[in-house]
Amino acid sequence: MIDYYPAAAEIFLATAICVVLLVDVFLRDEQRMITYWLSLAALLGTAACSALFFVDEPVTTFFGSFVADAASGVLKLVAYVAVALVFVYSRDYLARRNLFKGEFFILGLFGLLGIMVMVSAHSLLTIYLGLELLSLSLYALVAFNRESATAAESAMKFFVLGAIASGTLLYGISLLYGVTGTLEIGTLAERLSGPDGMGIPALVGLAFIVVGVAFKFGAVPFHMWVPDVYQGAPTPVTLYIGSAPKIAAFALAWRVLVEGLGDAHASWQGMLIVLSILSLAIGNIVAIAQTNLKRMLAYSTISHVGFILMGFIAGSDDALSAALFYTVSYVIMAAAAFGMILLLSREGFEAEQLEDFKGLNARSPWFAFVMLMIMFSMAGVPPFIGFYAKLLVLGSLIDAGLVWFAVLGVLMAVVGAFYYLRVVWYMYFDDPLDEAPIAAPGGMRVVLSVNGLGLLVLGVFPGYLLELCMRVL
Amino acid sequence: MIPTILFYAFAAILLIAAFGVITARNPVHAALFLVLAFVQSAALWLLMEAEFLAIVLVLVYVGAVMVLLLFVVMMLDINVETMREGFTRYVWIGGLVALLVAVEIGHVVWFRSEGMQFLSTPEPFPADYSNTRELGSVLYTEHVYAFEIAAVILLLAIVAAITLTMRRRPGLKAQNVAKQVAVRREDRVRLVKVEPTKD
Amino acid sequence: MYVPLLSISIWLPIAGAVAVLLLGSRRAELARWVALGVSLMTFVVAIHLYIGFYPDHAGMHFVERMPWIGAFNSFYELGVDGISMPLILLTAFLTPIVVIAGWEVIQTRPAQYFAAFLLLEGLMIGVFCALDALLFYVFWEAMLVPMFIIIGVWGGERRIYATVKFFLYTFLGSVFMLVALIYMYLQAGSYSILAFHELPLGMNEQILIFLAFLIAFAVKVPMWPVHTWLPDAHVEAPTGGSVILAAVLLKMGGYGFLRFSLPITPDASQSLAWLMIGLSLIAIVYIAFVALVQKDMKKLIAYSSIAHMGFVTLGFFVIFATIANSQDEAGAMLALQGGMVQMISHGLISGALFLCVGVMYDRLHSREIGAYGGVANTMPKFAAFVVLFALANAGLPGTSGFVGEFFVILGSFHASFWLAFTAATILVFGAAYTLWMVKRVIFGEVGNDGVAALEDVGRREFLILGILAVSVLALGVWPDPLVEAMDTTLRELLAHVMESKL
Amino acid sequence: MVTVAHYLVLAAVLFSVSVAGIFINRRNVIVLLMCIELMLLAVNFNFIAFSRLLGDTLGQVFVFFILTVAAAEAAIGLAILVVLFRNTRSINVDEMDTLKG
Amino acid sequence: MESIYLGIVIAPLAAAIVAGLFGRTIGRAGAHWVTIVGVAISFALSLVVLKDIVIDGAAVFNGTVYQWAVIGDIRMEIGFLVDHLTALMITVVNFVSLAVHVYTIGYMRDDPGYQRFFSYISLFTFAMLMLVMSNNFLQLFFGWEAVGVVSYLLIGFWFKRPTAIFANLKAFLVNRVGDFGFLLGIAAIVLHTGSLDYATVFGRAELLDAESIEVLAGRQWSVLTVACICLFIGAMGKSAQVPLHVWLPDSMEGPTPISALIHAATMVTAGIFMVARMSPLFEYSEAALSVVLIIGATTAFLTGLLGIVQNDIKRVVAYSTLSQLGYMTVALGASAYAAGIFHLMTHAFFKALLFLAAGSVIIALHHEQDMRRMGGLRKYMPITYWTALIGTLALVGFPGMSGFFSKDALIEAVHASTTFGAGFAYWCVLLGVFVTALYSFRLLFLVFHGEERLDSEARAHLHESPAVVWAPLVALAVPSVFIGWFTIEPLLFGEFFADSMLVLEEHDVLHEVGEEFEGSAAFVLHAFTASAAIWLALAGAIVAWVLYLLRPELPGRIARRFAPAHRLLVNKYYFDWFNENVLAGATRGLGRLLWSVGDRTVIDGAIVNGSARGVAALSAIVRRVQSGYLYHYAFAMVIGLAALIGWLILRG
Repeated sequence: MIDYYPAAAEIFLATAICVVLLVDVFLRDEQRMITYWLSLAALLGTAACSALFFVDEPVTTFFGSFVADAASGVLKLVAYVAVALVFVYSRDYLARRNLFKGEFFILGLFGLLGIMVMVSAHSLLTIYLGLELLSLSLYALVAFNRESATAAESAMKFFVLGAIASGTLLYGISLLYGVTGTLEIGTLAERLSGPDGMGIPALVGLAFIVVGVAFKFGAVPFHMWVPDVYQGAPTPVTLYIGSAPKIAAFALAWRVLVEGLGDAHASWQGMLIVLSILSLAIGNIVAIAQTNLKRMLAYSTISHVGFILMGFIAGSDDALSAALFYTVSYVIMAAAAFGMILLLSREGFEAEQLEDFKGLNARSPWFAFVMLMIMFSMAGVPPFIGFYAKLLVLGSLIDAGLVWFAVLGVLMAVVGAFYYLRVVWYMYFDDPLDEAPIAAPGGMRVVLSVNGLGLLVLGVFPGYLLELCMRVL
Repeated sequence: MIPTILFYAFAAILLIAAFGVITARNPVHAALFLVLAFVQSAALWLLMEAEFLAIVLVLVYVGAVMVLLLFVVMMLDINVETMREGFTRYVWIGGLVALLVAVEIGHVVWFRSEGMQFLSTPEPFPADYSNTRELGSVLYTEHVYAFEIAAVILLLAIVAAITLTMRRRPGLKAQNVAKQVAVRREDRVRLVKVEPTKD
Repeated sequence: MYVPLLSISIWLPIAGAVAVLLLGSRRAELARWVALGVSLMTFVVAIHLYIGFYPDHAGMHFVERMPWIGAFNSFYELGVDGISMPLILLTAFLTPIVVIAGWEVIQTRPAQYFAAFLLLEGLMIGVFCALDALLFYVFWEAMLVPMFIIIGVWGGERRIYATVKFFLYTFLGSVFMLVALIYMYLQAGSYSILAFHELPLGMNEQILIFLAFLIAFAVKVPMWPVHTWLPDAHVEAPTGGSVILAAVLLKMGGYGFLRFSLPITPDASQSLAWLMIGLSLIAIVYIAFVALVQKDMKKLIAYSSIAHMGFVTLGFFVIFATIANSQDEAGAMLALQGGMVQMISHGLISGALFLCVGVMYDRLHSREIGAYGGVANTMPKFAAFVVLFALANAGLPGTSGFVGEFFVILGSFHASFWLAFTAATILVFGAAYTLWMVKRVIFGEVGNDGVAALEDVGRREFLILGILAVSVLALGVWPDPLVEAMDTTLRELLAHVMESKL
Repeated sequence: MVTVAHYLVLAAVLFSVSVAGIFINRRNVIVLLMCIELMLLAVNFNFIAFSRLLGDTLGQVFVFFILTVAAAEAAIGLAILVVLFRNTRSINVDEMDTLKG
Repeated sequence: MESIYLGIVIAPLAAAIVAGLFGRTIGRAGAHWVTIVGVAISFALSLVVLKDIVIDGAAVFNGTVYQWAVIGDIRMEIGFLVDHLTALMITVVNFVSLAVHVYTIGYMRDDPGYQRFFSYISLFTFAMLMLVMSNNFLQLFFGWEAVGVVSYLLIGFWFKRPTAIFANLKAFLVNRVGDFGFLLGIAAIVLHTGSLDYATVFGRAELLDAESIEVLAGRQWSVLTVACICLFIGAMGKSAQVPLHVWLPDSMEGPTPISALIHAATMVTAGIFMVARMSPLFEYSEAALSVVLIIGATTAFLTGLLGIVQNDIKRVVAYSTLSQLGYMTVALGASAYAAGIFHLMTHAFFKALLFLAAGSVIIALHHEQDMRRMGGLRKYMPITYWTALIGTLALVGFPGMSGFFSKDALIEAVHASTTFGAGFAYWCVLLGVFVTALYSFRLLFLVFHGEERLDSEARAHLHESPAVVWAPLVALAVPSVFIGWFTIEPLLFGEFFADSMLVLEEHDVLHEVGEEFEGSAAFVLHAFTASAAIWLALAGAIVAWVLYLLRPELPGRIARRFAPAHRLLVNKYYFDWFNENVLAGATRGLGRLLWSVGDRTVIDGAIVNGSARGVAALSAIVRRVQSGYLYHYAFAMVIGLAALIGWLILRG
């Protein structure tokens, strides 16, 4: 008999998506708020399911293709929060641009389901399917604004490159399958740890898989889609892509590389080091030349990925916790950063150029301060959460004896600090280019404020989140 | 002996078709090359006794997906004349990298697969073996979770495709069924008491 | 009754900053008074630190300890000793002065201005009393944020270049320290600074850790050749920013050497002392030459700061040679004390000098020496203050500026005659660049119509300059209370440093 | 004799051809979609060959799902293509360069 | 007694503070009253001390006022050492200071900075007293620098004059060069004896001599010698010895009262006092004594020559002061400390007198200082003339005047000295006598005798100065004439200084001179027979008479005849030229070089901004990789894939 309870959240969400879909079909345009609230309710329900059926010890079901454990519970909860933030921040923006359609939320929920599937996958097959579920919703979301040529262009690039990446991943999976005869992650790890489990074919499969993982993260040289998609997609979608899928990427790396291919750590460590260094360098250096904030944040993402990878490179349990902590804090920061762009946008005006933030302190001291916190947090300046994220991954690197790498990392962080500082200086030191008041609704302001303050509060009291990350992994 | 000849024949045609796909001047030709490649693949899969998948490939892929593809190609009405520009300039480097990848993988599976049975020929299945039954027996049990996800993916594909391509053209004349159904007598017919004219 | 004095002195100004921010610039007047009140209250608290301090007790005073980040075994641990207490006092003393100095001058977003300074004050005090390295680092870095804003928003023309340079320079410096701190955490299992002091480390480890610290602290001090951010930052910063920057921020570098470099890596400090001494001497001589030709008053004072801070580092690192040559701890103690006194004194004097430049800048909006001349004719009271502070800067006995230099020169004599000789050139050069500036700015015929129209210092300016003048003189005439407070701690430190960890 | 390795090499060659197709082709996005189909086909070859080698159905099940997903993918890819074409009246890869740098 | 000592220093300090901070409130009269009363109290108390110590033979006081700092086992304190030397010094200082205070009322009558001036000179008195009363090196240095600062402030008192503020900066910097050495000397002593206290240090002088220090590589020098020479460098700065003398003539830019007080009578003699005070150290170092002797002799002769060619009345007196300071230094070098101090005292009186007289002339002529526009003032300003004449006679060593005793005894002592360089010094001081007489009488003749070269307007207002001006002249004239008579015996050959100063047996030249001493009158008579000095002085006076009264056209002709020598003298041996163009110029040049090349080009330009620009340029290049073309993106991915696989295969 199959135990369905561990998968209650997924089942609930899948059902909820169908319900929302059905309800949405029968709604008139001016009733679209119902879809919005229903989607949030679906998220809440899913979260409740996850919380109710939270497990401390791993439980597998569906013939070993699904696993629920503490880490997956936490990752999913973060994903819910991220998606909820996306919905809340996006509503006003979409409504002002005639994009306020039920499909946005439905696709968003589909993507979330994909993330959940990946997080809880215990088989390479389910991982692949979850990945596709997520990717396909993202492709569609990027092209969601059908009037925008750049959106379509970026969607096309994203689609083609994503397809190549998943093809590569599949090729790797096929090789692993050929070597081990299994797709189930636990068994896979067992068979690979055998006497001659880790032959060259398996390693080549590993290389293919690393490419897939790197693509999902957006690590150099598999990062090319990131800037174009971040810039081209409608900002709510950028917000979506910039936040929740990072959890999926983490899950992918964790499930496949660590749980499945943990024994080959020495082999993929070298590859990840190269990817990480390249990501740090390219991300930080090219971000400096950007004038578009979304594009700048894309490169910033790439550099952050370099840091997240450090956790995997170091490889210990603590290091993985560090990577998890980094991922979670990055999701919170990214949500807030793109939220700020949405906040400042209004009809006919996308606040996505760096210059659009000029003089924000004169227009709204509070939100300038929120943005300041976000930027400094991303730069890794205490007492914001971004600092602890860096601290943890650097610590794990040093613990693993890779001090030189840690030094390289902090140097790159210094280079990166420049472009974050530039945002702050535009906001505080320059005069505003336009004086229009901020038009965002109150609810979004409150949520965004809480989001921003969270960076500070979690920075002053990082203990809880930290211990959570350490406990679940 | 015959399977060997068949393998090489099909494989040759498959590769030729694949080259055709990437080099064809006309996208319609490319699509047709792709159809050829799929058919050859189905044949090769039959050689490997994967009958169900071979059939599915022909039915679903060639029958549905490729038709969709061709349909779009036709619909978009592309200027074929300019399709080849810049091709030769980059072909050598593309070919080089592709060759590198192929050689790397080939090298690994052929020479570096110590302990693996890659260089063996599997025994043929007994005559009463049913590939379809085997698949059927696991698909809804062991792989029910994956199967459900696949279903969700298809649903997503439907929603996404509709979202992206369905347009309400303003000025298009269409029925509003809901309105038609919801119409009441009072909306359409007004009973007017007309005073009889008195001549 | 137990009162967490240190926590109060950290969080009171920070809470005050929040309050001032909430009041906003529309209620600027109230915001100013709140800022002043809070900073004065903090000063009162800091005075209690001095009163309750037992100079004979070697360990930490007013220790507070609470779990902070369990995962790191990191504690919210505070405490002061003879090294940090005077620095806290200095910080708390200067903040009200800075608040008063900005009273009328700051008209753009005054609430943010005062809030930034209060925030800075809390963070700086935090740096000085944190006993947990992680906590220390958090304060250390967080401090950059308000300073970045202060220079950038209320600064001069090239403020953006200056503030970004300031931020990146110091950020670059401190990240290396972070790596070193993490490394030691992994060795010691906790972030306790006192545990780091006892941590056994091999020579190579020590050298690397020392270099990491060196980069962080050298930038902050700043030492040649990583000093070039300072002139720019000073020139562009608003008066209050310059004051705090010179008076307190630079001291963090010196504090870091005493709290981290020397006790944690004594052997590396010893083997690299030649480097430190060399850089210090370069700072003293090279920078003196450079200061001499500056045309901008703030730049000149900034360069003078670098030279004076060279004495601090010289004093801290000459101890090894002094002990080695004389087996007598008096010389080393002189050098250490000299460095510390120099830090406090430089805080007062450079702060006062920057305030003086600020007074002139507020009137004529120029920092160029050439734009002035004969200021004494129209501003006699002000001129008296400038001359006093200039002389103090030149190390005149009877002012605080003399004490530290005197101790350090004395202390370095045992290390080498030529060392003391080179250090003592500051007597000539310091006087040359400072008094030459005074000559061109203060003395002479009225230089131009702008100078002719100058008004002498108002009551507010007189008050702050007067307070500083009194403290500069008091410290110069009777430094014993300060020296005594630091004595035991420094003696312990010296004993600790002289004990090899190998 | 035709061994499993023959199929694997065939798949590798097919994979390379499809990859080459993606970056040799500078004009037509539709051909890119076809190359992706080819790539998935190559993967399918691998799975089927291994499935045959190992004598279990897992590989074939995987292929089954890949086919499903590929169909969905093709649908969405074509939808994006249509959106792109409607916006720019072009599906030239060369002209998709407004986002760069 | 201790409260009296405190009172001596605090009275002028309090007066200075009151006059300085509340000058506007108490008014001009208030300012001069409060400061005069302050100094008067101090003077009265110092007389009490003098009587107490010298006449009553009270014990030497050596006590601490307060503890300044303790570091290690080095105690740094503020305290007083009151012995005979101190008692004499404070009396002289207070006396001259009081006279100058009174004189200032007249001299500065119309000056807007009246209160400030009184505050300064009172503060100076305080600083000078602290210096001489110190019982330790720290306080000595305090006073040392403090008098320097007040001197700085006073030279630049008329801060509108470019020359004045140039001169005060120069004075301070040159003094700082001396202080630089002084501080090193103190450092050497403190570090090697562990104490700042005179008594302790002196007690360990011999030990100090035994210790060695390596100043130049491979050369072991006695710490004592190094310390003494360093200390003497300080004295060279303060007492304006060659080559650090350049500031003193320029310091005449200050008001005349302070030229008298600071730059003649007190501050400049601090160096002399200091060396005398350190006699227990210097005595053990032959080398140091030689240095002192040679520097002093050079100063005495060379600077005296310069006085001949000066036309500014105050500058002539200033060069005279330089020369006389050289004399005192020579005495110190010859171990005749008492003679040095004796000359210091007499010089304080007559030189202050000369300055004040010059000042009297200057105010009478409305701040005209050029002697070429004076002449024949005798009949207009009789009191000034007579007092100036007394001063001049005392200066040139007219038998029986105070200067005669001190100078003659000094020359005798040098003659008797065997210290290396004594022969050279002897000839220098001897020839110096001639030079002294020449410039002194030149001044006298040019100003008070001969034809009147005044402009008519000045002559119209010409009259004798008011009583506040001439009274101090008279007050100073009295000791200038007589003090030598009474003091030479106890000071030089008696037990006046008791243990204040130490002279080793083999250096005790004064003892030798003293053996022939049979009372003041005999000393006067003896001078005519045994000493060449008095004839040389006479010759100088005659030459001056011939050149400046009899044949006034001669000097110009001589100058043309010996043009190179004249140019050398007019340009003051090119010291100023060297300092301003070579030293200061090179310093500024090096500063500009270091700044523009070192800081701005290399560190900031190449490294700091260079790396920033480098990153920006790299950024601009690397971003082109993101070409926007899908096939490039795909290509990058495939290359990455191929590289990863290749790496794995090659690795094994």
